[in-house]
Amino acid sequence: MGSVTSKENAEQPEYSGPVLFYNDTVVDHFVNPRNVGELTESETDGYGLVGDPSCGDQMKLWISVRSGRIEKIAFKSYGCPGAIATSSMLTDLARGRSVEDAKRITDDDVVEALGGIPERKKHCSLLGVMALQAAIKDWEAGRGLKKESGA
Amino acid sequence: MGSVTSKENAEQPEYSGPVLFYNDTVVDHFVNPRNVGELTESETDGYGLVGDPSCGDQMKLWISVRSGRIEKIAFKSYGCPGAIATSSMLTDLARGRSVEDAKRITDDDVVEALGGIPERKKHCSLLGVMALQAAIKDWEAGRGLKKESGA
Amino acid sequence: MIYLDHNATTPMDRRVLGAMLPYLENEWGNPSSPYRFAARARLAVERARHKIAECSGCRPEEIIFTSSGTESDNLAVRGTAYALGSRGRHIVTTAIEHHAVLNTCRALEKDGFRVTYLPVDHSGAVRIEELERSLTAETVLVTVMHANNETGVLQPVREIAALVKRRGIPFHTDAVQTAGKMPYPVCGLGADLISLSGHKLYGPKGAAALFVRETTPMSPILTGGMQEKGRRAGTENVAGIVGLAHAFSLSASLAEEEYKRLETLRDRFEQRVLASIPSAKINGAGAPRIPNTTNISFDSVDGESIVLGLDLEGVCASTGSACSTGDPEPSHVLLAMGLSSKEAQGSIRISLGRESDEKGMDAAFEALSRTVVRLRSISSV
Amino acid sequence: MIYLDHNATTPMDRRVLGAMLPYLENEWGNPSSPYRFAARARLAVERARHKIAECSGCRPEEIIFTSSGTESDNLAVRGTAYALGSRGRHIVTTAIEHHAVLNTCRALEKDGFRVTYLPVDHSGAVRIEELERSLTAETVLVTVMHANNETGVLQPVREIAALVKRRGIPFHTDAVQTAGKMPYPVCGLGADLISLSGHKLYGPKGAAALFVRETTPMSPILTGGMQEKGRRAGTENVAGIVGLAHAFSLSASLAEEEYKRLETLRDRFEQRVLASIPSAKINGAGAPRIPNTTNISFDSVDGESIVLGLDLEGVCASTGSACSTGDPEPSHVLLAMGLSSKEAQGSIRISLGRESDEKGMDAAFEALSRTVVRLRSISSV
Ligand SMILES: Cc1ncc(COP(=O)(O)O)c(C=O)c1O
Ligand SMILES: Cc1ncc(COP(=O)(O)O)c(C=O)c1O
Repeated sequence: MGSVTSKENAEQPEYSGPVLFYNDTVVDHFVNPRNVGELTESETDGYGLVGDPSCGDQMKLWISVRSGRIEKIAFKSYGCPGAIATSSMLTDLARGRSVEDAKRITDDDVVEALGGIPERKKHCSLLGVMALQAAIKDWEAGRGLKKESGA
Repeated sequence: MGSVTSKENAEQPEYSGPVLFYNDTVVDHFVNPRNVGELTESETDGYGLVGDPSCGDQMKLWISVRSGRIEKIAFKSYGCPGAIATSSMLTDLARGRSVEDAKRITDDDVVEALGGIPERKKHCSLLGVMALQAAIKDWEAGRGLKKESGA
Repeated sequence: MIYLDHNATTPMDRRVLGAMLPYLENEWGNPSSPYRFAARARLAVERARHKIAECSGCRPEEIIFTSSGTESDNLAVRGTAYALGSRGRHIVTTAIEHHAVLNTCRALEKDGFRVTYLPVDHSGAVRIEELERSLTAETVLVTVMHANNETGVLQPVREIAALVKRRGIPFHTDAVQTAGKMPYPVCGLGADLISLSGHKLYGPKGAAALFVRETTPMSPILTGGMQEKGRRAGTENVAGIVGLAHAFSLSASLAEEEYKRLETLRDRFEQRVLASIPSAKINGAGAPRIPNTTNISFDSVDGESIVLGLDLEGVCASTGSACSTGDPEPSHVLLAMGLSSKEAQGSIRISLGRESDEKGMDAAFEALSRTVVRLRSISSV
Repeated sequence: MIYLDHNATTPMDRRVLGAMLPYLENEWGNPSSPYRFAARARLAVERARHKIAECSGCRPEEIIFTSSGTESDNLAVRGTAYALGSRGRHIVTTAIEHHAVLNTCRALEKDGFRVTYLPVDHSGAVRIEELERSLTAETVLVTVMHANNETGVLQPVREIAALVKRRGIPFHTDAVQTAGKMPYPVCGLGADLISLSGHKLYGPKGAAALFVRETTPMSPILTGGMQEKGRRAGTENVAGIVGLAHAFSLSASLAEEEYKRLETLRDRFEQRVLASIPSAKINGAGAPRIPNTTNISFDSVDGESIVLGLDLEGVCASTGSACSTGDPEPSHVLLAMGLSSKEAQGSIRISLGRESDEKGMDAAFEALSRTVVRLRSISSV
């Protein structure tokens, strides 16, 4: 079930070309995406919706913020394996972090955490980051703020 | 030492495409040309020289005529295997024939007698025929006639 | 492994490798060399040409060897366009051609040719009346594929050939997906130029052919030595050519039987999918299709994700044509059939072949079911 | 059989076939397909690219796989001409190029390009000053072969590269006869485009490569899928590519040793010929040559007849380039060197290779001697 790149590279380590295929980590996040699902209305402090199914991918992301920290995070994703795996990894990177920290997560961070992703799939990693930014903005712009101040 | 065409065709007789290579008969006439050499001045009743070395082939042909019949024939040839083999076969066809008969030998006769020759070599078969025609003309035009009448 | 991507490539038949080996091991002469050792290689090439002509229903002189279906398509389209460019500069093709034809037509547009890309109906077939209307006095080539590689939909090639013949316009058909699959010889279709490719019919990669009717004008696209009578220069891939011919004749001899067998397997598979996967839709089901191909759309899941899901369960399938995999664009074929971009993106192609059997198809169906259910559960749409 | 026509083609190294077999038997996936089985084929292609880049002294992205040396030459010449045609329409080449370059230039003349065919001196080499004088502001390509296939004469490619680089003109060299033969990596020569061919270096027919510097503009000549990053469409000949890379790296590792060994054998053969066959003349002896080639003229006998005579004694040699065998014209290379048509017609090429040894060369010499004597005895001139 391992991806081809890593398996083959292990057998014939002399090859050091560009990343051509999904590696084991990416495949793992595709098969077992972390934090997949939705938060309930009451749990949700910020919500982001990015992408467009007719353009190939879409992502919904929910965050629950406590004391400026992302306590819960959940996503649903429509798209290619790269989109699903980067979405999953993004949520893993963001969970438990302060909102300020989470804001600084870049697409490169996601790709690096996955151990690389094929060149032509790099744009997928933007989806998760954008969804998180949107959810944080949503939280900052009111809903979240209101709830936090009301708490 | 047999030619490829015939050997291969014997092995796999289903192939019936164009003649691609020299056949056994052609190769035999190339290796053991018949009537090669020159006639002496006194033997010679007709002489033909055709072709041009700078164009790729040349042939010299001598005939000795007795009672309107080609008694002796000899040739020398410069050129490709097709030129040598067709020259040789031409002399074989002409030897012993009446001059009138020999005049009617065509390049197709030569090719047929050889059992075929590659398409791109067909023009070679003209060389022998032309040399023979030239030698006959030479005989007719005087040298031969003179000698015959003087006999 | 359950391999269900035979439209991308096929395993090489062991007998084909057997036929090739002598030319990789001992008979390595250059077919153009002037000695008997090399003449054996020449004879092998000419025998292969004969064999292919026999299976295609044409004369050996009308077969040109190339290196791929793509090169055959390029030679057919560029070759006739260049040869006839002074007579007219209009080409008619369809919106659903393989990229080998489509991108070649686009390249010719830059050279000053006008190209009509005919639409197809919802079932994926071009309409003959529409084709007829598109023809002008300037038209120098009509190129319409025989069966589409993504949907398997057969185009009305016989009718087009008859129509175009009356007008004296050369007609090319890309038969890469039908050569060796149909129970009749491809040249019977009446086209003037026909492409086929070795690796699609259990032969080697790197060997392909183009049929060109003797009276059809065509300029070479590879110039150099006088190989292929000046129509395609370059030292011949002797072993590949021998393999191509052997593979083609084996395929042709099996075609009738395989046609029926695969149709049964494919139809049963489609019925199970339609019966148990909600909102699954067969693309091109409304038209005559080659029997080994099915193209299925699923709602709210991405085709590439389904393909990876299947791969992880040991099933090889694809999202469309292999050469555009990685292309983030949805299939031009499905879009031309009127699918939305999202529907097109949610499609996969399953293409059966000689090793396909009921057991494998059942396993593939189970894997597909599981994968679609799982992806739907995490989908945002 | 004593095979002495290695410039026409070479036997495939057994180790090369060994490297290819897995890709003919089990790893038959389409490198562009999106599952792990096919990814192994992709990886094999990319590893081959890496290996070739290493042996050539360039980066893997600069290697494009093609189907023959001829296709590499066509891609280099047509590709740059088309890409730069709007900047200028003048091409500089030589009168002694292989037909793959020569006939391609002639074809481009019909497309409105002006071509300068540089002469060569009596030794068969182009003069750098003459080349310099031929360059104009319109020149968009200079193409000069590395070693001539008929005489083995090396052209001043390094000097040309330096000269042309200063002017910013792309420079192509056809290294089909030197790749894997020279004791240095071909890219060190400084050319922007370099052709090489598998079957000339103990690899398979049907696989070849073109090096293209990343900054050199080039249009594809085969369009279709996105293989080779859009620079050469068509499903890859995976086994062929693997074989090409393996063959090239084996050749490169043997090159230094073979260079010396063949030079000794060749020189000794030439000395015997000159010493004992009256009026024999070595063509190109006045210039640096690759060590495996000798081209000899004999008076009053025809080259083709010598070649058949040799063949009948079990020796394979040729009259010139294999792809023009059957061409009744005398060699354009020898004519360009100033030989008369008759001298050119009386010439043969002997090209040595890995299996050549002293015993074989001695036997070949004896056969040659006998043949020439016999043909002279029946010659009319
Ligand atoms: C319909 C069609 N045409 C052309 C091609 C190209 O053939 P090849 O892969 O041999 O280049 C293919 C295969 O990809 C095809 O399916
Ligand atoms: C110098 C040169 N260039 C190009 C070619 C053509 O290569 P290929 O035979 O692979 O088409 C050859 C061989 O015939 C050659 O010797």
